[in-house]
Amino acid sequence: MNSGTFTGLFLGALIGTVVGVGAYTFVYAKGSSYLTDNPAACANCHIMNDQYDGWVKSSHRAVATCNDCHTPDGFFGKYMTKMSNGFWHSYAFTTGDFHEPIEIKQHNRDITRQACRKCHQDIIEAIEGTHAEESTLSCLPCHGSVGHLTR
Amino acid sequence: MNIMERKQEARNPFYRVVELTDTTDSPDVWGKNFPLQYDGYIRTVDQVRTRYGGSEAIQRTPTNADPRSVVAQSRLEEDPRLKTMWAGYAFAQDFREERGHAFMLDDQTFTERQAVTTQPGTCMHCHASVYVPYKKLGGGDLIKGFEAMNQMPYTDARKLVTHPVACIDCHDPSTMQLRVTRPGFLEGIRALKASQGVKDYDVNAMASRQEMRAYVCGQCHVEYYFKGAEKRLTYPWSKGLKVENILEYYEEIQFRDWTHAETGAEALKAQHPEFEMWSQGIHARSGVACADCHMPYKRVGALKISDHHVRSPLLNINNACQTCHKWPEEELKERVETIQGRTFSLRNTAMDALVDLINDIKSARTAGKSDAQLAPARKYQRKAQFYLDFVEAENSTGFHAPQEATRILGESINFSRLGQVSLKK
Amino acid sequence: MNIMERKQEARNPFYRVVELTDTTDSPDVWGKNFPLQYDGYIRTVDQVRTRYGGSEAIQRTPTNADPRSVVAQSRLEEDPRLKTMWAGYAFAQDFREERGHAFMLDDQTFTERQAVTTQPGTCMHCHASVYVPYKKLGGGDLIKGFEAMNQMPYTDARKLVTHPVACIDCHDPSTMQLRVTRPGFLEGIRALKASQGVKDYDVNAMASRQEMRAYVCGQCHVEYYFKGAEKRLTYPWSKGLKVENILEYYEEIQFRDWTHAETGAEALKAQHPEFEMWSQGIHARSGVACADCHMPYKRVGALKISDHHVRSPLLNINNACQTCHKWPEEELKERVETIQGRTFSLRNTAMDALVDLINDIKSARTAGKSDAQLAPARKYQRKAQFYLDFVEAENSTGFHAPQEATRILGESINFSRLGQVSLKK
Ligand code: HEC
Ligand code: HEC
Ligand code: HEC
Ligand code: HEC
Ligand code: HEC
Ligand code: HEC
Ligand code: HEC
Ligand code: HEC
Ligand code: HEC
Ligand code: HEC
Ligand code: HEC
Ligand code: HEC
Ligand code: HEC
Ligand code: HEC
Ligand SMILES: [Ca+2]
Ligand SMILES: [Ca+2]
Repeated sequence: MNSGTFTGLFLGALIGTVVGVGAYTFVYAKGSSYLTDNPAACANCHIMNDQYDGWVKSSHRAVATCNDCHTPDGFFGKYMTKMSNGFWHSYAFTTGDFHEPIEIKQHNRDITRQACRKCHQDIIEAIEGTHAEESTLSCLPCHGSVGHLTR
Repeated sequence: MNIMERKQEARNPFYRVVELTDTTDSPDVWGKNFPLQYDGYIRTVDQVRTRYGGSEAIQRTPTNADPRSVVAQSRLEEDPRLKTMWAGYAFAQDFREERGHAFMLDDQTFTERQAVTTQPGTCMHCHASVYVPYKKLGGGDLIKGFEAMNQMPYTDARKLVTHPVACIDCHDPSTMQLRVTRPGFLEGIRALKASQGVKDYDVNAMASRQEMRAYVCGQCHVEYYFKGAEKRLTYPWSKGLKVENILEYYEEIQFRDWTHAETGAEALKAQHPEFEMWSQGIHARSGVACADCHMPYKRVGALKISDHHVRSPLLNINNACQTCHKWPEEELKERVETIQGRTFSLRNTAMDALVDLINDIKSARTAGKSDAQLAPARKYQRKAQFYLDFVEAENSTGFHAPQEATRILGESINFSRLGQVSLKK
Repeated sequence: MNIMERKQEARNPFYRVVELTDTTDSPDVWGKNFPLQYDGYIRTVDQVRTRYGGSEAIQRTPTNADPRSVVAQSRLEEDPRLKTMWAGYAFAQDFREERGHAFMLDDQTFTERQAVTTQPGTCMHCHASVYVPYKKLGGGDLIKGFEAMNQMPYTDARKLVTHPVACIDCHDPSTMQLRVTRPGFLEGIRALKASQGVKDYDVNAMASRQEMRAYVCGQCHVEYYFKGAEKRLTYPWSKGLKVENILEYYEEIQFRDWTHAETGAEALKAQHPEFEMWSQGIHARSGVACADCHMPYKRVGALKISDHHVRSPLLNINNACQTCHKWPEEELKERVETIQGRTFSLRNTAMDALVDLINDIKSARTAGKSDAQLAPARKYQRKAQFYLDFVEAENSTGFHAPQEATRILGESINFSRLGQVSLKK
């Protein structure tokens, strides 16, 4: 947590000075929550409550946390994603300037699409068969609500 | 606004600055306790046009008879066939696109329809905040007051009301919970439930919260008629809500709204059956209420409140639709317009068919055919007119129940053309 | 089965026990590599009836002319009006409810329609595994083989095929990925895309995987006609997929399927436009393909596979619908039947209208009216017939595009009744 807050502060300050919203934002708005894996932390932002409440009721509550589905594999990718989301979402939250209901951006949607495969490679082996990366199925049309029944 | 305030909000939904009683009818007083809802409420004066809905602000020079400086566009000018369809009825005189709640009282008071007929006080039921006036008039008894006002001339009744629909018409001042205050709906829904085997249905005691989110709108957005000499406002639901059920109801009591000026047919006018049509659609079936789309939750800081700016959801797609449909706004708009486009094109086919029938009856009449000979054609006109009007007068241009709307239009076309055939026999 | 085995299965979903080449047409050989899919595939012999779909197994005593001991129920017996509608055309002789893929070759070979007309080899395109035979016949060239078989008499072509639609008709044997093997679709979709400004569309190179999950079905579940003396199988899509576009196409080339025996009208028969109708519906718009509902994934041990038992989704609601719609099975079934019920009732109104028109033209004819006098009525019959048939022949009873289906029926009713009126002039 501490190291998280620190890195958060550091990143926040860095970009903060550039866009004019200080590290204050990141810390106060608990953007550092992005750096933990505890779903409750995500809900530090009331704006994440719908997803959190949905997740608690979902089939995945016992098996997958937010970050399992919303960050890519590997330490580096994982923390870069957390930081950029952490900062930009804190920024958006503070300025209140974002589309509601929250729309997942393509970049994050792709991360989530891939996340399913981290755990379900086996069961989809047959249906994915020999398909090349670009023609793999998206699970979301049929299972988009497994994480949290938001829609 | 800074982060401090955002966090504050979450804890303080509202401050009770004034006491609200069952006789507090001015919305601005309620607004002191609920400024956010009030802000939305007063914005129903906005006029924005969508492809088939919303409304357009048309400037006019006020007169003594009609002091309004802005009205909505005339539907009669947009489609003159409506005049033929309603020939001899007040609607052929003046019929405009409906607009926001703020205008309901003025639009009713000053429509030219008032000039060509004398209306009863019954009209007030759906165009004014009548809850307090009804109770006053009834000496504390809502129904008595309702019955009394129904039998007054419109102009006298008009003097007893001041506000368009207001907070007290939908809310219990002590709990803020929704409640139905309109006798027309209280009795209409009871008759409907009885037909489904539910005895003595009391909507305020027995309806679920989600149902209430549609019922408060069903107080007014329904087909209706004035029953008997007492001009009692009645919703023709005792056989069901489908167009077939309602026509059967009117046939049984041999009701007619007017006699068609050009054909002599005893005709029926359908009026804004939004509640009836919605109830046939997939959204109603899925438990989606009027308020979900027309008063969606909107976030104000950390609070979620119901948007009291009641209007076309197409002007508010993100809150109205995207909570359930994760399609882009443009795509959702196109989906609606595709549905409305199909409805509108078949509605035009049906309109032409009806106008053809009316013209044929007219010429058959001038050619000296007897009433006996014209009887079948007139019966067909009556049916075709009611079915077509049931979709035409329904204000979603088919969206509330897409397939049902086109099914009804298909039957209407059949009636009109059969009427023409019957004359050629 | 224990966890060990499960894990086994998961790691190699299938064992390549045999080599599959581009000439391996027997499904049982493919089945050795893919037993799970094969098991589903062979179950298409099941006959179960749903409210409006599926099929019923009717026993019959085999004859030399028709050795089938089981057929599907006769649609002509279910609704004799169809005989009037198609009078003078082979369909008035024998028309049955369609059933599973396993029967496609026999049902085509032994339908009584074959007895009353001599059909070309073109028919084979959609009732047999023709990929290998086409290539053989064309000396390696699919299109050449297609053209050659089109011009053979049916009986000769029949000798060149052995299987109903098989694995190789939808799959590339080396990668198992989907591919379109049918010239009719290859050319049809190219014409359609061209009309949308996309040049030289090559479906196998340019379609997305999700599109392919519908296109492989669109190879056969479409409206079609035989073009010119070469009897080239053609999908009339160059103006679009809506009924208006397709009728316009046929009007332009002045095509007719047959001349109506009782009225002399030059009529058009619509055939199973599932692909066209689906493309007008909300599911297509939402990217939901045929395979999503008719071949949903099913779980087998530690794997999920596509259910190759292609059938009515109402016999498999849990896999076909419930991943996307969290409603109970009963509720989903009722939603479908509500849609189908509306379609069916308006279809009956449209059917009566058409039969009335046919009878009126008949009597006008016997009353000695000239062809010139009958011309307008016959034109209306042609249109009304095609529009009605476009919904009647579409096998989802409106589900694939509910509002579009009733819109089309509404227009059909208009044409039929206008035809009657035109005679009375
Ligand atoms: C600082 C407050 C805050 C916290 C804490 C927070 N979020 Fe968010 N989140 C937001 C806001 C605001 C948005 C909307 C951003 C936008 O749409 O531009 C958002 C959007 C998102 C999105 C979708 C939008 C996109 O950019 O694709 C995802 C996914 C998401 N958050 C996941 C998470 C996860 C996982 C956590 C916890 C690890 C979390 N959030 C914690 C405020 C927060
Ligand atoms: C961290 C690992 C993990 C991730 C990431 C994950 N899952 Fe799962 N998922 C599981 C486990 C474990 C189960 C079994 C849970 C149970 O049986 O209750 C499961 C169950 C399921 C089920 C069956 C239960 C249901 O809800 O129907 C589906 C479908 C599913 N996952 C789809 C997905 C999709 C789609 C994604 C990506 C958006 C995803 N999963 C991401 C681990 C994961
Ligand atoms: C076209 C719809 C569709 C798509 C796309 C899809 N699935 Fe499924 N999935 C299903 C259906 C239907 C079932 C239920 C199979 C059964 O229970 O027989 C299922 C079952 C599952 C299960 C097992 C659930 C259980 O009961 O344990 C998992 C896990 C799963 N899917 C994950 C995925 C993943 C990961 C993807 C993306 C690669 C995916 N699915 C794509 C329709 C789909
Ligand atoms: C099992 C996988 C999974 C888990 C666990 C999960 N999500 Fe999601 N999340 C998804 C999917 C799938 C989407 C939808 C992507 C799309 O619509 O294309 C999504 C979308 C979102 C969005 C964008 C808005 C929306 O609802 O579509 C937010 C915000 C979000 N998730 C936050 C969270 C938070 C916070 C948590 C933890 C409390 C969480 N998610 C847990 C899979 C998951
Ligand atoms: C699923 C969403 C949804 C529900 C539920 C719904 N509506 Fe609508 N309504 C719409 C849409 C979309 C339109 C079309 C608006 C337009 O054309 O601009 C519409 C149009 C209307 C209009 C005309 C509005 C205008 O701008 O002219 C009225 C009045 C109306 N609805 C009342 C109701 C009532 C009363 C109910 C409940 C009995 C209801 N609606 C339920 C979505 C909905
Ligand atoms: C007391 C009667 C009454 C009640 C209750 C009522 N309405 Fe209305 N509504 C009207 C009248 C009258 C108009 C037309 C006003 C005019 O044109 O001057 C109207 C107009 C509308 C319009 C059209 C706005 C436009 O721009 O065209 C919508 C949408 C609407 N109402 C929705 C609702 C919904 C949703 C509810 C319930 C939450 C509701 N109404 C409750 C009487 C009522
Ligand atoms: C059962 C409720 C109800 C009653 C009773 C009622 N109205 Fe309305 N009225 C509405 C609703 C809802 C609208 C908005 C929808 C529409 O215009 O179709 C409306 C719209 C109107 C409008 C604006 C649109 C137009 O038609 O030009 C006028 C004017 C009007 N009513 C006049 C009257 C008069 C006069 C009476 C009495 C004879 C009356 N109303 C009785 C519910 C009612
Ligand atoms: C035409 C009906 C109607 C009128 C008029 C109306 N409301 Fe509401 N109001 C609703 C509906 C519907 C809800 C949602 C209630 C629910 O979900 O239980 C609501 C909810 C509320 C709530 C609860 C918090 C929220 O926003 O959901 C408050 C407070 C409120 N209204 C205040 C007012 C005030 C103040 C006025 C007058 C200025 C007013 N209302 C006029 C229909 C109405
Ligand atoms: C509270 C949830 C909810 C809201 C709000 C909502 N819908 Fe829906 N909508 C549904 C459900 C549920 C269905 C039925 C299909 C299903 O079960 O997924 C549906 C179906 C539809 C369909 C397909 C039905 C058809 O006739 O083609 C369209 C289009 C649609 N909605 C558009 C809208 C639009 C536009 C709005 C906003 C004006 C809206 N919806 C608001 C839940 C909702
Ligand atoms: C969203 C689900 C869905 C999609 C997508 C879909 N269908 Fe259907 N289909 C149905 C349903 C439901 C029925 C009605 C079955 C019944 O009446 O028993 C049906 C009926 C049929 C029938 C008749 C089946 C019978 O039992 O008689 C055929 C053939 C058919 N569809 C082919 C197709 C083709 C080809 C496509 C794609 C071009 C397609 N369907 C897309 C759901 C779907
Ligand atoms: C080679 C042509 C061809 C292809 C490709 C094809 N079908 Fe068929 N299909 C037919 C024929 C022919 C029948 C009728 C068989 C009979 O009645 O003997 C049929 C029947 C059906 C039925 C009706 C089953 C019943 O019980 O009534 C369904 C459903 C169906 N097909 C769906 C599909 C789907 C989904 C696809 C793609 C995944 C597909 N078809 C691909 C030719 C084809
Ligand atoms: C473009 C593809 C296609 C062509 C070409 C085609 N069919 Fe079919 N046929 C189908 C499909 C799809 C079905 C199942 C749907 C239906 O029956 O409506 C079917 C069903 C049938 C059936 C069973 C139902 C019935 O009508 O009794 C018979 C028999 C049949 N076809 C005979 C023929 C004959 C004979 C020809 C040639 C003149 C022919 N087919 C050409 C696609 C085709
Ligand atoms: C009418 C078309 C059609 C026929 C015939 C057909 N398949 Fe398929 N098959 C499909 C579709 C559609 C898919 C899903 C492919 C995708 O999602 O990319 C599929 C998928 C598969 C897969 C991939 C794994 C899976 O289950 O999704 C295998 C293996 C397969 N089929 C084997 C066979 C075999 C073996 C046969 C013959 C016994 C056969 N298929 C006949 C349409 C067909
Ligand atoms: C892969 C996802 C998916 C599958 C599988 C699917 N649907 Fe849908 N369905 C949708 C979407 C998306 C809509 C459009 C409404 C929306 O956007 O939520 C819809 C809309 C509907 C509607 C409302 C449209 C109308 O015309 O009233 C019905 C009813 C429906 N589906 C029934 C079914 C049935 C029955 C099945 C199975 C045979 C099925 N669906 C399979 C995704 C799906
Ligand atoms: Ca309006
Ligand atoms: Ca069938």
